[in-house]
Amino acid sequence: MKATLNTGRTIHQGMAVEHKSSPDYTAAVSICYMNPVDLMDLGIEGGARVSVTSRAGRIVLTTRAAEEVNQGEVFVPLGPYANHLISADTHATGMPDFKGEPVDVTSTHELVKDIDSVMEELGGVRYDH
Amino acid sequence: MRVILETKKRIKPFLPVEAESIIPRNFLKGTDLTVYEGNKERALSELFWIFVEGTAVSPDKVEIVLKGDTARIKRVGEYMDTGAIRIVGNIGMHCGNFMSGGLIEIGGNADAWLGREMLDGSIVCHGDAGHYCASGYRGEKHGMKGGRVEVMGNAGDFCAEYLTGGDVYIHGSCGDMAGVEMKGGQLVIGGDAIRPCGNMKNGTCVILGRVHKMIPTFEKTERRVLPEWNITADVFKGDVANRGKGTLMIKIPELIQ
Amino acid sequence: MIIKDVVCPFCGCLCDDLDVEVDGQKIVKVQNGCTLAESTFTGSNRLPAPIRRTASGWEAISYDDAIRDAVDILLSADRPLLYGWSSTHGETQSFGVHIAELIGGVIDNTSTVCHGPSILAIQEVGHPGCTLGQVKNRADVIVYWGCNPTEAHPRHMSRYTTFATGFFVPEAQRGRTVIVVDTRRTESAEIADEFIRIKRGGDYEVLSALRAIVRGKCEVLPREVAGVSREQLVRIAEICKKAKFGAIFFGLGLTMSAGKYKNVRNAIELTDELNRHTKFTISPLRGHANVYGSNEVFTWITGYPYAVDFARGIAFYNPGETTAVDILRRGECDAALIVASDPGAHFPHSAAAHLAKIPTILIDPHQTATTPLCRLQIPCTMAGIDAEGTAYRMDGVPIRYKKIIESSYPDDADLLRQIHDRIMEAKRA
Amino acid sequence: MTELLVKNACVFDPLNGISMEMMDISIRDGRVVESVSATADVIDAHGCLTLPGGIDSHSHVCGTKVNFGRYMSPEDMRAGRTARRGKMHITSGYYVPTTYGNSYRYSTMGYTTVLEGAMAPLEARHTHEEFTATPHQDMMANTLFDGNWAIMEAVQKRDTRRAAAIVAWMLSAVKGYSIKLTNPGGTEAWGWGEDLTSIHELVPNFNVTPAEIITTMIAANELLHLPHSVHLHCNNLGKPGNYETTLETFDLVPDRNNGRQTLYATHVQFHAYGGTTWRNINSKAEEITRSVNAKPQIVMDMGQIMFGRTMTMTADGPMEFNLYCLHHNKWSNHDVELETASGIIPVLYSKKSLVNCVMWAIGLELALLTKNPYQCLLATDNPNGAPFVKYPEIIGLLMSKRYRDEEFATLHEGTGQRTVISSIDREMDWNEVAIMTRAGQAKALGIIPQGKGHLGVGAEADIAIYPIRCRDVDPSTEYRKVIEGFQKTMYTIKRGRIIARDGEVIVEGANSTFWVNPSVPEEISVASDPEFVKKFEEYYTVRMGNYPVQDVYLPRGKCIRTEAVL
Repeated sequence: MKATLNTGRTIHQGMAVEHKSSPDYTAAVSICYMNPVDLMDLGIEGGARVSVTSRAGRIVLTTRAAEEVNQGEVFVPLGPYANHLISADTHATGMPDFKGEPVDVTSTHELVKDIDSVMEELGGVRYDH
Repeated sequence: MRVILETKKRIKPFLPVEAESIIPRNFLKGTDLTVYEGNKERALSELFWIFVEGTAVSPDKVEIVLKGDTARIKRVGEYMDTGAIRIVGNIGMHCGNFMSGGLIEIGGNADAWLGREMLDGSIVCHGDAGHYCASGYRGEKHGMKGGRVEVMGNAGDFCAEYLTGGDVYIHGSCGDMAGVEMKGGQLVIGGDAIRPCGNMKNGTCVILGRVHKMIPTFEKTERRVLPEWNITADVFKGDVANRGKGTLMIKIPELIQ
Repeated sequence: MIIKDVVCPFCGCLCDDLDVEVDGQKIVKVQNGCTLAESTFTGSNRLPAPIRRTASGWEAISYDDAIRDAVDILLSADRPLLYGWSSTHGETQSFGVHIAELIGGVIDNTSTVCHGPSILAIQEVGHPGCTLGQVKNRADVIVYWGCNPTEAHPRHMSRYTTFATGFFVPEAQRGRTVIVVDTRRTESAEIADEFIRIKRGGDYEVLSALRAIVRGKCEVLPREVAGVSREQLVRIAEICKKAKFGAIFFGLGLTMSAGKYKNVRNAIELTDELNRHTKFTISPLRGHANVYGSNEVFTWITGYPYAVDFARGIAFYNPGETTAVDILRRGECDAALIVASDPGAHFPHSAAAHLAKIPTILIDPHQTATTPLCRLQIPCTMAGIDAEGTAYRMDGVPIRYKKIIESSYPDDADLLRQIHDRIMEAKRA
Repeated sequence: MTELLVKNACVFDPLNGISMEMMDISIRDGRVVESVSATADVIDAHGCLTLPGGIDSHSHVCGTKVNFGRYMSPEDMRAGRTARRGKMHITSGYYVPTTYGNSYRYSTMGYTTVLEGAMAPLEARHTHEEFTATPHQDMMANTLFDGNWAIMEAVQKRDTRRAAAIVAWMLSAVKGYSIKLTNPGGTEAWGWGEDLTSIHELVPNFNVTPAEIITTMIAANELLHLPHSVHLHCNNLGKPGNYETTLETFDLVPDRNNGRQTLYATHVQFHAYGGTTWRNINSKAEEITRSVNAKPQIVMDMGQIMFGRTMTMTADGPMEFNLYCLHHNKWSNHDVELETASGIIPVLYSKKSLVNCVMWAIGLELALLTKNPYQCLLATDNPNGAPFVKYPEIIGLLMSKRYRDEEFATLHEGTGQRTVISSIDREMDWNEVAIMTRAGQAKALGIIPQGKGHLGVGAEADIAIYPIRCRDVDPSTEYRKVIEGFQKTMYTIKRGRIIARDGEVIVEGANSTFWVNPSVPEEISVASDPEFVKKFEEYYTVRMGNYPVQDVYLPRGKCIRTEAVL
């Protein structure tokens, strides 16, 4: 399904933002809020996983039904998962298109990666003490 | 006199180079010039093979040719007042800033801020131009004041922002908000445009292609034949959100709301 | 022991009325704060000691070694990037600027991916604003445009606007009309008297339309603008013109959508226009607690609020060219110093990935999404918890963070002072 | 112990009656002394003009409003950029320079003490952060009370003691120096987008008039024995016909202090307009100076404008909005809850504009028509009238009729009928210039006891040596030499330390901040007054406990204690 990606702050993301290695944070920022109708179109229910692809990258997220999200849009909280999909082009303004990135959403059985694995994809090395 | 500058291989090719010293006038006194690579000052000869053909008595007789990997070389032709610069390939940001005379010809693409705050002279870019082509500087009230910028390909967003005087001709399409804050001069777009001329105060913009997302605060005044472009165009005044007296002419019938 | 009037170091509201109960080095209870404040003060996963990346993984190292490494990395760089600065205090920020000045680096702060576009707009048309108390005491019309305070600034409405009682607005809610403008029906929209739902990317057009209406040019407009009916726009314009004191607050909905700073500029010019009819102000809802402080400090030292490039010795500024995301995307920088922020989590990954390719130093109290990307992390105190210092509220009011617990961590200002001084020595030699 | 001997100085020291005397100046540990030992460092002034360090009694250089002027002006930052050099940090900006830029330029011009013209108490911490970041000038802050709710309530109750107690608490809390009233009452009215047009008009909701605020604050100021007088930016700034308001205001002022004026009226040029519209605006400098010449209790500063681009910034919010409607340039506004307002707009003063030409003439007329130079000080309300780097040109204009005529000839032809400048022959001498830039400013600010503004034994060794041989230079014809001379000192000495030489700053700074702590009897102190505390907690958005500026913000603070007699 073609959709427009919107990102932003949420209370849960904010609460967990100082606890980045905690499962709460991963849970809070790896959600893909979608309009129930769109979920139906994909033949899945909230809680099922989707693979979201943009010109910048691809990531697996857990869906959650949200009436307030427009059909044809998906909302992903600010964080490393959303940013896997955001292009770094800033139109020479310094600010990337955090709102309005075109994406393709498909249902998947793949698991949601933990943050360290996501960062390792970028060439990082996980630190676990 | 012909000065050929061919880039040498660099250890850190990703570093931007600032080369405002590359203007015809400077080469009258020789090639003992410096440029900046990142935060280090380098002799021109550290970064370029330099070939000089013939001599010149006045700067207008100096032609500079740039070859090689020039895409990250910024500010070439800044404050240039006469003579010619020919770039074979792509050129970095701020090419021809504050230019007041002479000619810059770019064979490939130009990065952002091509001809920023230009005063006179002309720039021809055979490829595409980046964002803020022929624009102004942050916080400054006036953009390009004179001269001519011609781009054979497309231009990015905010093309001719704050255009105050002179001519900008984009043969291809423009990105978002071409001619935004325009206060004078003429902008011609051969292809399509998105949300052109927002907050326009004055000047003229002609669009020969289609307009996507027309800004709602333009007042349609008439439908006129423009022999100059042999098209019939809808003529708008605006931006009325801003006491604007600008003229926006869009070829019909392809106006798309 | 209960410490009164504690300043919360989470968001730009900088609430300074918290009561925090501490037991020695532990924070037991936080009162008056929102849920975000609570989790901030009880923040876990502090990095215990400096760590360095090796071929096989990570090793713990001494602060001395860490600082020596940092100095070596910064001194040998041709285009170092110094980024972050919003989650710490002013002293740290000014040491940061002086280091950048010394080594010919580029220094940028988190407004670059937050309200940087608002700054660009202000640089074009100025900023008719005020302190938050002016709104609390006077405003009878409140507009929230492209922001969701309920989730991002939870106490904004209760302290300063909708639910706050003020000198001239004794009956909070009944005394104020609230307008919410957004592309989706957020929680904030639920409490609005008027909700304007705009088609994504249509803010600029709607703002232009409102300006035209306020100028009496309604007839020019089409029946509908970006999904909003002309009737509703006229109604909104009337409410604003009839206000005794109107206040617009806007957020990332304007700065991050297509058009970026031009959206904000249009909102500011609408405010200018409204001031010809009544009193109106506009203010960005700044995200990080002290991001505005980083703008202030950068400005009085360099003249520019963010994105300052010292490569040529003098200060050069050009967002889009000297901004962190652009420099990383182009792979320009060959070293990075990240302080008090988490680009690993908040930058597009195609940009953040470059941090893993170059020697990146991270100075931050917590293990973050940037930790895996860096070569070296030096843990420090957290301003407002185990360190005191100056922070600037979203409206420019400077408030002093309190140190509410003792810790064994060094203040990030001290770490940067040491780095600064050793670079000075090296330069003299 | 550090000692310095300045030899062969041609000294003007008006406060000690010294005028063009060749002498040596002995300095020990930062102060002027009778003599120094043979081991003292020596510098030779070669008979050049030697003055006490310059003092600016009204300049906007630090704080929220100034920094916002920088913040919104990247185009100005492109001007006057310098790289890090020796002890000098980078600088940017011409009319709103960075903190270092301001300090270095003042230093190389021989200025060593500056009063920040306007500090909003709620944002005082910011001003002090920039004071501390200022290397070389001793700083002090005018503290804004023009729209202060508690003050207006006290005024309304005719309770001068209460007003004094509030001022005392505020000044000590925010480490301020003096009382500043900017468009008194008008800044509160601006909270509703309105302004006051007369000093007898009521402030909305507060039932007091500007006249009442001014007279009460003058009384309170003298009750508290503050070193400086009330510092007033009159109502109706920049409006044609406003000279009447200014004269009315001057008539309110009693003579209450033997040591200094009772009212400091700032940038009076902006308050001396005749006419009814911009079309028929004209100079009323004669009327204004007639009043001032008859009132020793009043001191003013010129508020001179000079042609070119600059930035206007003031707490006078409504005035800036009017200016915006006129110029359509970028406009910033910043109201401060319960206290004051502010606005910022860039302007271009042009010789093509008749209004601007009239303004230019008025400033000079004020200075030249004021008999006693102690009553009209040299200032541009930096950067409002012009950046302070223009002071040398203003000195040139004051000292040379020929220079004035040459400038006048280049102005809008209408200027003659609107002004009297071309008919004034007076040429200031070196001594008068020394008064208008040092002695008078020190006296007006009340900092002579701090050793400022003179070079007598015990004075702070703040000294400016200019490359001008005043014996051989005739200012009225060789004004170019005068201007160049005043632009760069040979030496600027601060507390006995050479901080600048030939236009280069050569040391890191160690300035001080002067602030006043007036003590009032416990029974009237507001700190513990339940009503004051209750209102504070209810209507401010910061807790009263977090409001006062902590001592850490004044690492080199100098507290002046005063005793209130109530």
